[in-house]
Amino acid sequence: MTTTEQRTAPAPQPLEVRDLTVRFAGLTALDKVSFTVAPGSIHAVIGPNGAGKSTCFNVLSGVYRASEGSVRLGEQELTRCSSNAIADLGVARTFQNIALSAHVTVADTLLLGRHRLTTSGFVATGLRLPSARREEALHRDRMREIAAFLGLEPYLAHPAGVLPYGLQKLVELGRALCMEPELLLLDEPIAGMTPSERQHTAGVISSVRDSLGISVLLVEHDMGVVMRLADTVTVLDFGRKIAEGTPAQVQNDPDVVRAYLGENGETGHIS
Amino acid sequence: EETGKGDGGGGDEGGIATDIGVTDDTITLGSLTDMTGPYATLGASITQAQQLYVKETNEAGGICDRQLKLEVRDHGYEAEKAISAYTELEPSVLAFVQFIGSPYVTAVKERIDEQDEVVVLPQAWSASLLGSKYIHMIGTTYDYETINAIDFLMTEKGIEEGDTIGHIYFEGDYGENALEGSRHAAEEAGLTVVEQMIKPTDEDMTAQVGALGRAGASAIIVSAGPRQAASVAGVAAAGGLNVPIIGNNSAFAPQLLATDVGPALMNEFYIAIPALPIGSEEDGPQALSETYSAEYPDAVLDSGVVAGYNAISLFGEALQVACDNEDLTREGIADAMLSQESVDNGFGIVHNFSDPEAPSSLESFITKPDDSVPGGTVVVREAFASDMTGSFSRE
Amino acid sequence: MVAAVLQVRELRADYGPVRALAAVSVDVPQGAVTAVLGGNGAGKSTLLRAISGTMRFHGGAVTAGSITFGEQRLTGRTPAQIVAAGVVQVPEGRQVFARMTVADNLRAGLLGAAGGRGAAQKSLARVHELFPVLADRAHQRAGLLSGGEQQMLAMGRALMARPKLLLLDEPSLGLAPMMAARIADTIREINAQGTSVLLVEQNAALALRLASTACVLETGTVAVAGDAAELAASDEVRRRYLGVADEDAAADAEAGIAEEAERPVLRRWVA
Amino acid sequence: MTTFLELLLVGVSLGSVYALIALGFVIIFKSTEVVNFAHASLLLAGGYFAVVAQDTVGFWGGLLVGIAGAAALGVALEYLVIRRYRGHDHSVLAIVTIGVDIFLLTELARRIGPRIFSYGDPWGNQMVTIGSLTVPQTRFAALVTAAALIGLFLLAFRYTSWGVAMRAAAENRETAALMGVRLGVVSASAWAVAGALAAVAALFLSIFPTAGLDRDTGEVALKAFPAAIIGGLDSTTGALVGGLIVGITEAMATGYSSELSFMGNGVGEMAPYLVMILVLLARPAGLFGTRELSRV
Amino acid sequence: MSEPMTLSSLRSPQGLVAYLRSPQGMKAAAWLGLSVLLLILPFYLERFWLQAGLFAMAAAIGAIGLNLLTGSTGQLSLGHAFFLALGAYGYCVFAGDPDSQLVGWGLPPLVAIVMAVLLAGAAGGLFSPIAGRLRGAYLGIATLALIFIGQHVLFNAHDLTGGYNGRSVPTLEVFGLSFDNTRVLVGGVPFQAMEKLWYVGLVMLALGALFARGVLAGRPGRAMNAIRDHRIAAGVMGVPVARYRGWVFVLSSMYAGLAGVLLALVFQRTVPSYFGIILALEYLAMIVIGGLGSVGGAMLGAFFVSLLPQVLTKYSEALPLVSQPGTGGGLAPGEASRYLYGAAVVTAVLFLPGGLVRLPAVLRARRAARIKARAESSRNMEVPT
Ligand SMILES: Nc1ncnc2c1ncn2[C@@H]1O[C@H](COP(=O)(O)OP(=O)(O)OP(=O)(O)O)[C@@H](O)[C@H]1O
Ligand SMILES: Nc1ncnc2c1ncn2[C@@H]1O[C@H](COP(=O)(O)OP(=O)(O)OP(=O)(O)O)[C@@H](O)[C@H]1O
Ligand SMILES: [Mg+2]
Ligand SMILES: [Mg+2]
Repeated sequence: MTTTEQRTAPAPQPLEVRDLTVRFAGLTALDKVSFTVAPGSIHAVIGPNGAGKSTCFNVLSGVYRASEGSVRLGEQELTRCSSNAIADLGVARTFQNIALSAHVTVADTLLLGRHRLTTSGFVATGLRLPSARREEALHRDRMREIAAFLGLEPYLAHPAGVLPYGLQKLVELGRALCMEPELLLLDEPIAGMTPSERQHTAGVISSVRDSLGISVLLVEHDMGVVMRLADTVTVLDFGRKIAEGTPAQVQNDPDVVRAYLGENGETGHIS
Repeated sequence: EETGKGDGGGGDEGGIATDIGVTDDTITLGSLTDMTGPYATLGASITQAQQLYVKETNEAGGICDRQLKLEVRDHGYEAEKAISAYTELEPSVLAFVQFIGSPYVTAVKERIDEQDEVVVLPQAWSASLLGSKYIHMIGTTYDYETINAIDFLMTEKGIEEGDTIGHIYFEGDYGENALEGSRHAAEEAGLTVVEQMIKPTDEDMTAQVGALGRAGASAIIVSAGPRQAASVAGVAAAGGLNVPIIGNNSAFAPQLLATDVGPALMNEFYIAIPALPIGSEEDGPQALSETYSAEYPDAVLDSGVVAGYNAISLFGEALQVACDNEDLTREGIADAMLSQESVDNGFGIVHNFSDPEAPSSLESFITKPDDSVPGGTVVVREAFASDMTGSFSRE
Repeated sequence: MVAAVLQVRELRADYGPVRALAAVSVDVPQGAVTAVLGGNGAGKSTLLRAISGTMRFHGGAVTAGSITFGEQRLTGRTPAQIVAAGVVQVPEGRQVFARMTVADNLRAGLLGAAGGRGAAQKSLARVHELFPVLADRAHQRAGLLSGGEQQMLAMGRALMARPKLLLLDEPSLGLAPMMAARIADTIREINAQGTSVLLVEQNAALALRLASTACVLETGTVAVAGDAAELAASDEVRRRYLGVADEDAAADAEAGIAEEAERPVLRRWVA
Repeated sequence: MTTFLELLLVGVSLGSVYALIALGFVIIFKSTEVVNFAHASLLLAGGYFAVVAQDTVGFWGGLLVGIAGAAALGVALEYLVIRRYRGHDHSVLAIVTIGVDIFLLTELARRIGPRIFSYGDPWGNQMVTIGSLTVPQTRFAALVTAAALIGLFLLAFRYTSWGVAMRAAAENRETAALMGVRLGVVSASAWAVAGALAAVAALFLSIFPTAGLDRDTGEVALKAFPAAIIGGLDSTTGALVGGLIVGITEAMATGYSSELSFMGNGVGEMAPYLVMILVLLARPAGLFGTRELSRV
Repeated sequence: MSEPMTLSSLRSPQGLVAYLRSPQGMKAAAWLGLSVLLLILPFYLERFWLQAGLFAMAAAIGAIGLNLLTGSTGQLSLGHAFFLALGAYGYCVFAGDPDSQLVGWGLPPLVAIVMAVLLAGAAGGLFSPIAGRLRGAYLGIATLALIFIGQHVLFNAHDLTGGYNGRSVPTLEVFGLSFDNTRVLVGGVPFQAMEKLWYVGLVMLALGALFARGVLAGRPGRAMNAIRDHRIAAGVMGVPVARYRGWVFVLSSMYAGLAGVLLALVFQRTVPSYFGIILALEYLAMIVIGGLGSVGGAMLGAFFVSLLPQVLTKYSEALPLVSQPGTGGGLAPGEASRYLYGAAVVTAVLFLPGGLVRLPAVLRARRAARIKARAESSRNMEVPT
């Protein structure tokens, strides 16, 4: 059934990053970085701490402005868009440092993801117009589907903020999925999880890609998972791209080993 | 009345008609004061003086065989509380012998005229409150008072046609009403007025006095609070601007004489007031200051004491008249007030309440600070109404 | 075996109605590294909060049991007193002082420490040598550092105080493999210099390699405890926390597939 | 021209007092991120203690008593109220200080009653004449004091561990505690300092050219809000600059009120707030405040 | 979903009983009782209490608005009183008698109300660009500027506002029936302004509260909370942050405007000094005491803050050490009530984090905990420390 889904699915567009440069006072976080995320592929960005991975995500999602270079999703140039405009194009992301509210329930957190897909505004909701009620009901159902898919159903009524770290990561993923994204940006989605949780989450990510046929851009320090999930890997170091290729290729690339993996390869992660 | 709700009022036995706030043995009077807000000092003095009057009267057997009772509400000069307090007391009192805060009196003015028809004696001397047959101000209003003050400056302080005088005044109807007076007088006498509006929170008058000095003012009128007046006097003296300064009745407090600016105040500072000062030798003030000090040993003797006592005792006169007419209804009291065309209750002024459009008197005393007498002021010019008041009319 | 420098006995900790720890007993032998493993929500962070006396900041409290450090009883002490006693924690999720500069963050690390300027200088030099980036960024606002950089800062900040006992809550979280390895070396090194360490780590492989003793928390109780090597050997722990039940990636993938088979597949959203 | 200079001088002399009050706000905000609405009552309390004490111990003694008393009050306030708050929301604490302010002001007003106290201060009502310009000597004392204190705290915040502890505690109480910061001591000390500063401000507020200390003296504290904001809520330097700007604006608006009459009467009161808005439009965190930068 | 069940069950008496026993049944009953009570109050209460109640209702409307802004969207505002003033004076100007010496457009009162509310909203919209740039305390004190500028205008724009003594408020007239002081006998009780306005207040408050609840429970509410808790994330989730902040500012100002109109109608005269900083701070106190971010909280807080002083001044003579003003000795009632008010604010905030709305929940939790603790201490001997 996955396959049929894919056939009916409109082919998502490629994401093209060209000579992307970001400068902050006195330092260049990204330096002429270029790469392309093929439609429906899982593309990993790895690199040492401070290499510029999150900065790259922040540009893609409109949080930072690029100093130079261009980012196109299909025909659409993203570097000039505000972050909500980018979201409307179907770009969803999770955050490296969890960005959840302590007071808001998991259910409402997930529903926030539906914002771009819904329309009812102050007047409609305030007057409880039928249109608003219908919309709400419809999207709540979908939200539950996604929660069930991630195994978050039991927690829907809990405040997201006090859940254990690993679950919070899942909630973030769920919120991103609720945006029905075309491109999914995941910044260290499995950090702070136990191996079994890692496997579970990794499984979720690949299954999402398969069943929805969307593109995924993934930042992760767990090489095991990167190896297992990624079709292509781009390696950054000090804001420059130092390598690109299949997981196998980059894993044995001497530069990558020197800059990132380390000789004694004590990654300690699943592998 | 056919209502399930609370409502004062007694039968009419002994042939005396009564409605609200009067029973067979008590007459309840309302008093809306400020003891926690900006006018707390004034409010305290007025209220205490009126309580004193009530005590004296009741000891002397009351009025119309009835004991007086004062219902006091402190609204802290806050609109919501003031209006509520009025609404609370109105159904159960015969009249209001104190109502501080002219904005709030104005706020209920319509209700008073059209509906409640209750006599109110506001402790504010702004002309904006004139024009109601129920609202009576005791003594002259700020505009006339200011005209009198300027008259004094010209007759006794050598201010002449062509001179410039400064006028530092509070925003609000006190200051603005006084300003109308000074503008009129200036026009009459060919003076130029330099205006400086301030707020009650401004306490350092350096800038204002400086401005007046530069404008070449040869006298300063202060229609503000005691602190501002004191600062003006102090700065002027220290800055070598030796011009006469005269304030309205609210611009002085005896407590100031003890402060650093005391000397400056006793030098060239004058106050125009609508009744004899409490420190005067006359019987009225004399007696009052003695009984008051006896009743409230550690309270200050200021103009508020006279104002409060003056008001309630004048009301007492009206009450007596109403009693003689055997009509203690609100209507009866209102008529009794209006019927008083010349009453002198021993505070140096003859009041005429017959004209709702005019204050009960146009006269002012001019006084001068003097720390040797109780209340801290002595009369330097007896009660008078300037000729310029005659030509004065509000738009 | 050496006397335990930290003894946790029958510890119970609640967040209002939520019971996070029930009768937990853990020992940290003098000069040893003790690892605490456990899934999400097992109570690891709570254990560290209880030791550092910061439960109340989370609306929680230690409701029974005792914690003794050397001779002193820590239960009921203020966090400051506990730090003064030489027990310093690197909290979960970095918690750097975002608005203060990196340099001031490090100075903050000295606040609870004894010793004069000289000692401070030495600590600073050592931290800078461990994490050069902290020297380069001395005057950058800590909040602007990358996730990993912040993790390094948190670690360095704790080291400034030259603690007797170091509590680490997932120090390798979000660190690149090389940096994780460096943290591991650091832990070894300071441990060699006589600092005892209580290490909470999702990266169980790393943790067990470092630790001499270890225990596994499960929903607020100690499931297994003992010698690290033995635990590392036990199948239970290997499967649950090392994720190395099946060494070869193929089987791993199979496992993944297997999972996905029984996981509900997310259908495409058609509005 | 002399008019302008004179107004400038008057403004500076007013502003130096505002600066002192603003500094109190800044200290509290820097160390607890609380906007302290109770500053007015701290100020009045400090003045009251001083004037009451000075009959027996003289001016300087009285001033010391006032400073100590207000500091103690600040500590008590911190211990009895601020410390009891379990939540994290600073605006909520601000509300608490409103309640405290109402309570304290009522008590002080009741104690002071109708009285107007004067400090027997050594400056009296002398004026200082510079060329054609004269300003009260007291204001020079104020300016010097303000500058000195502000310099002092600037150094304290930057170079002492007390300063680091305060900033740490302000930003994240739990983590600060984990660093060994004694939260209670830190915030208590901040409130003590704020109280002491308020007492000093009270002195300059109620000596010549103002009439003296009475129940309303505290109200001026409001004018320190725009001052603190213009300078930047967490900047001691800002307090000085902001205070002076507010003072000068006010003096100018008053002095040139005839020229400004098209804006209506009493512009002096409002002008500082206009300036504040303009400043904030250009610099959302005030002139010297630290900008809030956040990343994800 | 329980509706049809209940409807059918209500036909049989025991079914009715069962329904009333059920939680939602009790709730419904409680609501019913409350509404009936509110509707009959004017027949029994003195004018003083009706007026106090109306002040409270107006406050509640304003507080709901402020809570949308500060509680739910995290934009601190000390300038709420300014927008109240706009509503109040706006109504006076729009409905005012054209041939009085003050400016008046003589519009029908209902239209005037709508326009006044819109006016306040528009002003909020104008200020929102400034608000958009500022955060936290800076925004708070920037809005404080609105108060002072507003006061300045109110005092000076004499033709519009009547200056210091304010201007009188045109009476509300809807479909021929006029809400002024002319007595109308309803069931033997004379209805005057307060009695009539009571129902106007109820309607306004009910509508305002329901609308706000809808907004908060729905899509805009979620977006607002997201902006409060994590601005950047909100943007990334597709929320147009700046626009939303602007709209919320407008909405909250419109609530303030409506509250202002109601206040004006109750006062029957608008005075500028009322719309000062004290009022602004009171509104902040309301939402904090009642509970940030919830409609119920705003209302509870408003009732608490605006009724407390009234009750205290009316009954404070009953308190120990309180004496009639001027009779010497003891506290003046006004003082007593201010002490209590200050203390109440502090204690309410300190000991009820989350506000009055959370009170029932807190109590329930306490009880549960106590029971749990007892159960345990009986099970294992060691007593919780
Ligand atoms: N807003 C900013 N201002 C200044 N410097 C910044 C800012 N954002 C990021 N940086 C710097 O840019 C560099 C790249 O940061 P980034 O967060 O992209 O690293 P990263 O690759 O995500 O590292 P990690 O794997 O640790 O998350 C870091 O050195 C960081 O300090
Ligand atoms: N502030 C809090 N309020 C209520 N419950 C909490 C709070 N913090 C933690 N908990 C609960 O206490 C239990 C233990 O949480 P804790 O954070 O200690 O787990 P953990 O082992 O650190 O998990 P992780 O590995 O994800 O960090 C969890 O069930 C969690 O939901
Ligand atoms: Mg990153
Ligand atoms: Mg944890």
